[in-house]
Amino acid sequence: MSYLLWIIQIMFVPLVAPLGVGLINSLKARIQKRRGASLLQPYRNLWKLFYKDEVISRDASFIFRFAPFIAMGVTIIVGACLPIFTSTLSTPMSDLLAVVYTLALGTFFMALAGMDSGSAFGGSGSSREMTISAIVEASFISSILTVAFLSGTTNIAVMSAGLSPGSGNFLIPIVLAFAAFCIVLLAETSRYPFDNPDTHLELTMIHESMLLEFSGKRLALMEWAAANRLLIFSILAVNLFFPIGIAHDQAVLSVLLGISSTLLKVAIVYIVLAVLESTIAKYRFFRLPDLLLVAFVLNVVAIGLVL
Amino acid sequence: MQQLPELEVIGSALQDNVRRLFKGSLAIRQIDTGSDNATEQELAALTNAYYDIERFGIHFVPSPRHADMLLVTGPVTRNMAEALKRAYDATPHPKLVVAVGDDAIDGGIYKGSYAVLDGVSQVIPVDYQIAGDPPSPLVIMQSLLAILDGAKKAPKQKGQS
Amino acid sequence: MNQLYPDYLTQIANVTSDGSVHQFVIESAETTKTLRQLLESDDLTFKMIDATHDNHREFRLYYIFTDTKRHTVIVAVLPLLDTIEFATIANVLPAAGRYENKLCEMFGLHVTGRGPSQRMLLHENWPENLHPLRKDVKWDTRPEPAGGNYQFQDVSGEGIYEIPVGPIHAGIIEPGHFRFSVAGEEIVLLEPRLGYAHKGSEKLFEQLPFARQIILSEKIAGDTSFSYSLAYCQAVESLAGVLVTPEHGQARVLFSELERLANHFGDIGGIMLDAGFNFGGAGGARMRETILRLNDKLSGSRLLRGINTFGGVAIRLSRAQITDLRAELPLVEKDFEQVMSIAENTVTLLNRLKGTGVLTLDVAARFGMMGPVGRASGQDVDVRRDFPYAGYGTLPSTLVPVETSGDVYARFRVRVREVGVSFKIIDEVLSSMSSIVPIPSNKTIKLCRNSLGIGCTEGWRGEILCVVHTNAEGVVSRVAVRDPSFVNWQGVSEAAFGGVVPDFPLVNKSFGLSYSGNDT
Amino acid sequence: MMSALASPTMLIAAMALFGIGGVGAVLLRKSDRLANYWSSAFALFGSVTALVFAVSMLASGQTFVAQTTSDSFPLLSFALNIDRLAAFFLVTISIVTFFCSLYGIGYIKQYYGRYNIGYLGFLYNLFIVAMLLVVTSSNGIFFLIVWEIMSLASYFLVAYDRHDPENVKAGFLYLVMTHIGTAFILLAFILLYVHTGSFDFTVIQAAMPTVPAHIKDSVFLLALIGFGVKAGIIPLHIWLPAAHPAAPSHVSAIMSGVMIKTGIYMMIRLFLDVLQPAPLWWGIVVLVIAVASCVLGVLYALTEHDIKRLLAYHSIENIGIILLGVGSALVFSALGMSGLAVLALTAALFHTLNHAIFKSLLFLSAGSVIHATGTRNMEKYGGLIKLMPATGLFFLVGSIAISALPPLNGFFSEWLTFQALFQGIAQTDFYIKWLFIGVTAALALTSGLAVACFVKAFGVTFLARPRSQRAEKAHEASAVMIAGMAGLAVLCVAVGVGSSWIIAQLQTIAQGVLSAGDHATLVTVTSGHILSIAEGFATVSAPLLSLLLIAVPLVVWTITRFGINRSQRVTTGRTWDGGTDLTSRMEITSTGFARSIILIFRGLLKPSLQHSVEYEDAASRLIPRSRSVTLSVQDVYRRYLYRPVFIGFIHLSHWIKNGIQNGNINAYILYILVVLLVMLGLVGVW
Repeated sequence: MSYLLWIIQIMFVPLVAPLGVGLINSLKARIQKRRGASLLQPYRNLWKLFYKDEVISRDASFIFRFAPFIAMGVTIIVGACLPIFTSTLSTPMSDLLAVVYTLALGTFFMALAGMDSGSAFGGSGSSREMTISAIVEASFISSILTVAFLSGTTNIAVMSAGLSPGSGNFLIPIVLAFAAFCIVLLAETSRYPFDNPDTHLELTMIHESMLLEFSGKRLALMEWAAANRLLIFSILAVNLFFPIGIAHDQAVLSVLLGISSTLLKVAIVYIVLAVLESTIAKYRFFRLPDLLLVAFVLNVVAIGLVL
Repeated sequence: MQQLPELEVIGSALQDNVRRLFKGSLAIRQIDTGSDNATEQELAALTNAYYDIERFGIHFVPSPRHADMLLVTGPVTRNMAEALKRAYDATPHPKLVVAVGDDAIDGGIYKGSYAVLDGVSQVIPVDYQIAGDPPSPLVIMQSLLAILDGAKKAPKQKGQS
Repeated sequence: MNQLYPDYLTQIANVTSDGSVHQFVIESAETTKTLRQLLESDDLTFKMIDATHDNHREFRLYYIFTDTKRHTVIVAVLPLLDTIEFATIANVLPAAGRYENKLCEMFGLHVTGRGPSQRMLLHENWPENLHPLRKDVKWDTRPEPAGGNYQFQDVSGEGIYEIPVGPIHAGIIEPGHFRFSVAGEEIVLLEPRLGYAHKGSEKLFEQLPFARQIILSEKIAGDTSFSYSLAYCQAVESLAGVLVTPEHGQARVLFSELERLANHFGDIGGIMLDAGFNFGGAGGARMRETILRLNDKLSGSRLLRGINTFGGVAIRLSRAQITDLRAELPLVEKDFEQVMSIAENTVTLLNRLKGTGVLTLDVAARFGMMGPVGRASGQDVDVRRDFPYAGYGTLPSTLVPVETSGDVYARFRVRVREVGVSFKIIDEVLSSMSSIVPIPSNKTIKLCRNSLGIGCTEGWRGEILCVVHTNAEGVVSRVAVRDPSFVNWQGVSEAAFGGVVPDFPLVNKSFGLSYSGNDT
Repeated sequence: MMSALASPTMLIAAMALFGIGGVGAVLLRKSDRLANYWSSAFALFGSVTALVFAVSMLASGQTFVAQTTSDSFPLLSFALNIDRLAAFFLVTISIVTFFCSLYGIGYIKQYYGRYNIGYLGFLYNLFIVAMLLVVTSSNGIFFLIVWEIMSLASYFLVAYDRHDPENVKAGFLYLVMTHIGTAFILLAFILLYVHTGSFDFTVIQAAMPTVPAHIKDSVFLLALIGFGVKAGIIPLHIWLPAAHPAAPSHVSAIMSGVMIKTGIYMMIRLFLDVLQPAPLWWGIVVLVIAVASCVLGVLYALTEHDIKRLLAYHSIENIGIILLGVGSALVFSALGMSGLAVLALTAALFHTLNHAIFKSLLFLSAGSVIHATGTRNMEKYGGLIKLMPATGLFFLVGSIAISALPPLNGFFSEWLTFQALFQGIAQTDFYIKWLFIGVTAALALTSGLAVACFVKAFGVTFLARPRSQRAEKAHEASAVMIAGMAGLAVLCVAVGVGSSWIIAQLQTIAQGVLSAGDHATLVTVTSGHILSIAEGFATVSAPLLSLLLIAVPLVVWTITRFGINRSQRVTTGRTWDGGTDLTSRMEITSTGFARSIILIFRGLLKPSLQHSVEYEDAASRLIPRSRSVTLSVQDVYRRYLYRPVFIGFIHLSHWIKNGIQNGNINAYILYILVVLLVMLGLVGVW
């Protein structure tokens, strides 16, 4: 049983993530009164890319060549550390800081890969990505820290087990920290209002401009990793702050309930994202730090309230 | 939304072909090599709510690195020839090149002019053509369908023996 | 005889009049003085500088002005005898600089009195000493690629770097190159480089048979086919003395406004899309498509091609079609109002638009910016009102929307308000229109000899000029077209300066300029 | 065996080896090559000997005390006390000096014929000996003498490359600042002497209960300033970004890697050992300074495009992180939470070790780059990874380590520091809790910014295309230089993987310093090298993390390469450029990369942008002839702190005697001595 659970745990993020992207794109199309691509389109895109040749810039070094594997690998590692459907699968890898910094390692190499080909867009994309991720990191750590103090552990996989279900007193700090984490999610996954994942304007891109040079398998891995990242942050958002339905044992029924409740909750996050991205405009670049400051203040208040 | 019935028919046939040839995902990079902007407008219209080409598995991409198909419009001006060549080289195999519009096919009304090179095929190898000045979105979709119908197998990798 | 002419012409001898066009010849030495005199009159507006080359004789420069009060065109002709040099007037009239550069490049003339300029339309692959618009250069000449060098302005300073964009952009956009010099995200210099869409159309006009010239005119800027062919037809009509019936004038108004509607919808949607407001972007694209389909139903052409002919429109409009149109347009208008009421209440959108990419009135006036771009910076100009054509004689001045803030939002608002005006105009036209019978194509049209005709229309981007010259045989010897973008491009750098790079696409979209039209 | 290695003879042998190296270099100065090989070889031997000695000391758990007094100078005694803390610093110093000396063999060659190599060898060995003595001495006067030798030797090393007037200026600034520091330290020791009657640390410690609180507080502040100057805390840091870049790179590596840590050592020695018990506010002051140093340090690093200045500012940042541990330890011990104090000090010590390793690695690889390109200006680099792959790889390792990214050593010490702060939030009461919340946020911000800064530093230096002809002609470093860097890079990985074991050892040291027993153990290492804090509040396994981070990307690579579409072809081509030519001006610059962050923190950094345009025709201003833009960041310390003080001094000196400012270095030193004497007089009255 445990092996089976581990297999589900490890495969969940990479297998489900493209579906999530398909869901968001489909919903956005609906809001624009279009039918949009099928939910499975992201899988087709990836599969197609795996079967294409690659053209790599002659200016690029091994960093460019290896970054996709690191970016993808990092999301698989982190994906396996999450409280996806149960709080019983714990590894020492699930440490809050280990997760945050492992994800940062992926960003580090992705930003370097953006600069590596020497295209002006890649460079400015890296600069923007690092600007945002540099100032968002403090909020990322502290919003999860709120829950960590409540549950008495920084191991995110088992955090939910430490939260007593009926602890109404903690609702306010949790909601505040959740709000802060939502801003972190948007920033870290290059969504609105930080970045426009659909844009075809090379001058406004953040994440996409680092990918302009990639092709074939490496592009597939980079896009897959981005989808994984979105799912990772969504799972963190729903299962750390609202671990309703998550299994605390390894019984078949509770595991099934855990999986379905997570899917449902993540779907809600994606729906909200789709609506958000259809109804607001992207922010000006230099207004984004204000948003991150809001997240930071929310966190400080939340942690202060916990203790 | 008022839909054309024929669009659905063309669309689903197109989708089948995209599945057959491109694993269900056809990425198009449009390149304007000196067109008058009419064809661009019609190509851009493919993504609007009427045609919504995305639902058939076809999407436009920002970089030739990501593309399976180059849609080239315009008679290829002298000033754009080099850029077109580079875009072609930047596109990984397998790739299709389609010249869209009369001007792109052979220079159209501009044929012979000092400032153009008389069509895309003078600069890079062209696989297919879509006629019209400009071809309407529906014509473009019909032509794409005809093109993909004609393509028996996934496009071969040129230069590979 | 001088009483016939306004004050500013009384000093000038040899004025010949030809309908509403007054021509006179000026001396090379007197150029600056005479033009300065003309410019002192408030009634005159500078339009463009044009040139012709006669294989045997000389170059002639045409300084074209309009008198908005009297609805006349004033043309000062400067013959260049045994010389290719002429004095600049850009120091008096900055707007003239770009025309002078273009003429130097295309005719091989040499302008004195100011610094060198970079080539605009012919790139470094074209030999320095070959000038396509000279009569002795064949239209199909294709010289070996030359190895020239284009020097972008270099901003020195530690840490400044350049972002090159284009000519192949990431979106479905026309080809053009932008060279940004930036300090991080801040733009310290933007130098656009165009000419990628240069197809030699002006030379081609001299080559094509009469009937195909209209087709070519529709392809100067394909999104503005109708206004271009209208400008061209008007120029020819004035040369041939062809009159247009009021019904056909009305039909031309109808199609002009439909073209404006479609493109304004596209641009309004485009601005919202570039600000990342997807709902608005999709709405714009949808409404644009609706109009294009109406166009198709009315004329058989989505982009209104093949409609204009000399003397009117070449298509039939039945009563039923008109009734249908009157029923369908209000639905579009309602859709538009709904989209806009949501857009105008979306704070994040307004936040992006307001204060971004400001083009001051000072700069707009200096270069004579026109169309929605000019009007958003407080330039109160509109050919439909100032120099009426077709059936526009009755457009009241209140219907020309002018904003003063000069930012992206102002350019957005001007377009939104113009959409409203267009609906009004169309409604008015349709209410008095019963049916249209097409003008048969006239093969035997005769043009004045050694003359020039000017067509001027208000396209959706602004004023379109078409100048048609005839030779001694009464055959078209040169056609010059001037897209409003040719003028307005000068404003883009100004508006982008000091802004941040991610805002530039929005600024650029709000200008909504044509590459093909500029590069002609 | 172990006891033999741990015997004082080993230390004396190490000193002697350095001495032979130094003196021999002077004797061999006629031949550049011989002087270089001789001095470097003996520095290597000396480092190895010192390392073996210190490791054996740690392993055997011995303490070594030696004292000789002379009758003519009763206050001066040659007093050494090598406890675990001192031994730890000996280990740190000798590891760094070993690899730097190895690297130096190759690096020094560029000075052949230009400068006196014998002189360099002498100063270099003297510098190391002085550092070793600084961390082992236990007598105030003796300490000050070796401290001064260390400062002067490093001063001469900073000003060694004297053909560049910038270096001479930097040396002078360093000289002045370090002597201001020395003055404060001297004053602190004198104060202690007045109240305890001894300069000997053990005597002072024993007499501590009799020292009045305000004297202790004064000593704390004086020592904080005095040692803070050496450690480079903000705002006493101004010499550091000037002096470290000026020195030869292997010396920069030692200065940034270990010399500034002597300031940290003495703070730990005094605040957490000799002067204990300490009031709470000491810890708070240290924490505040630490926060300022780490946040501002990394922000200033972001503004730099001089690669060595950038690294120097990161030293300030990392000193801040180390002081976060020290400050937290002070706070915890004042609150009687000895377990937490041990945790915090362990974190500080671990980060000291790690910073010594990765910072010297970074300085050495920066040195190779400078050696290969002839400039410190990053805007002139680019694409170097293809021309000098080994150096590039080492700089990458250093960058990952200093950015605190797993699985390298920097991550684990920062992780441990975070744990100390988390426990500070969890276990203290209201006001202190808020302090720790703020400090945690500051550390998180710092580490985020550090990642951005090293993406910039590595990306601009090594990736894309060369931006200058010099960079195009760059060449790989010589074999010994590569060996020196490789050793440190391997250590970055090894210390990371073995962090749980090292942390366990360091915890023992920290317990020794704080005289806390085993019961105060918060860090436990369970089976499988899982590091666990506060009974499972946080757990991490370094070997597992390392294994996964290496294995999973490899598995992904294997599957994508061989599992799917094996016939895929990969070709190389031009970078997609939208159809234009890409020149070296179109790569993002160092300044450009960080500009957005600088603008976000404009309140602190005060950036400015100035346009200047020349027109072809001044009247019409139509066609510009040239444009330039100047970007800069204000130096707030010079402007608001040092300049007013300096101007005040000028006024004062004018007032005392016209012409006292004669620009002569000797005169300045004389002034400092005069000030010291005046202060001594004041102390006597006190």
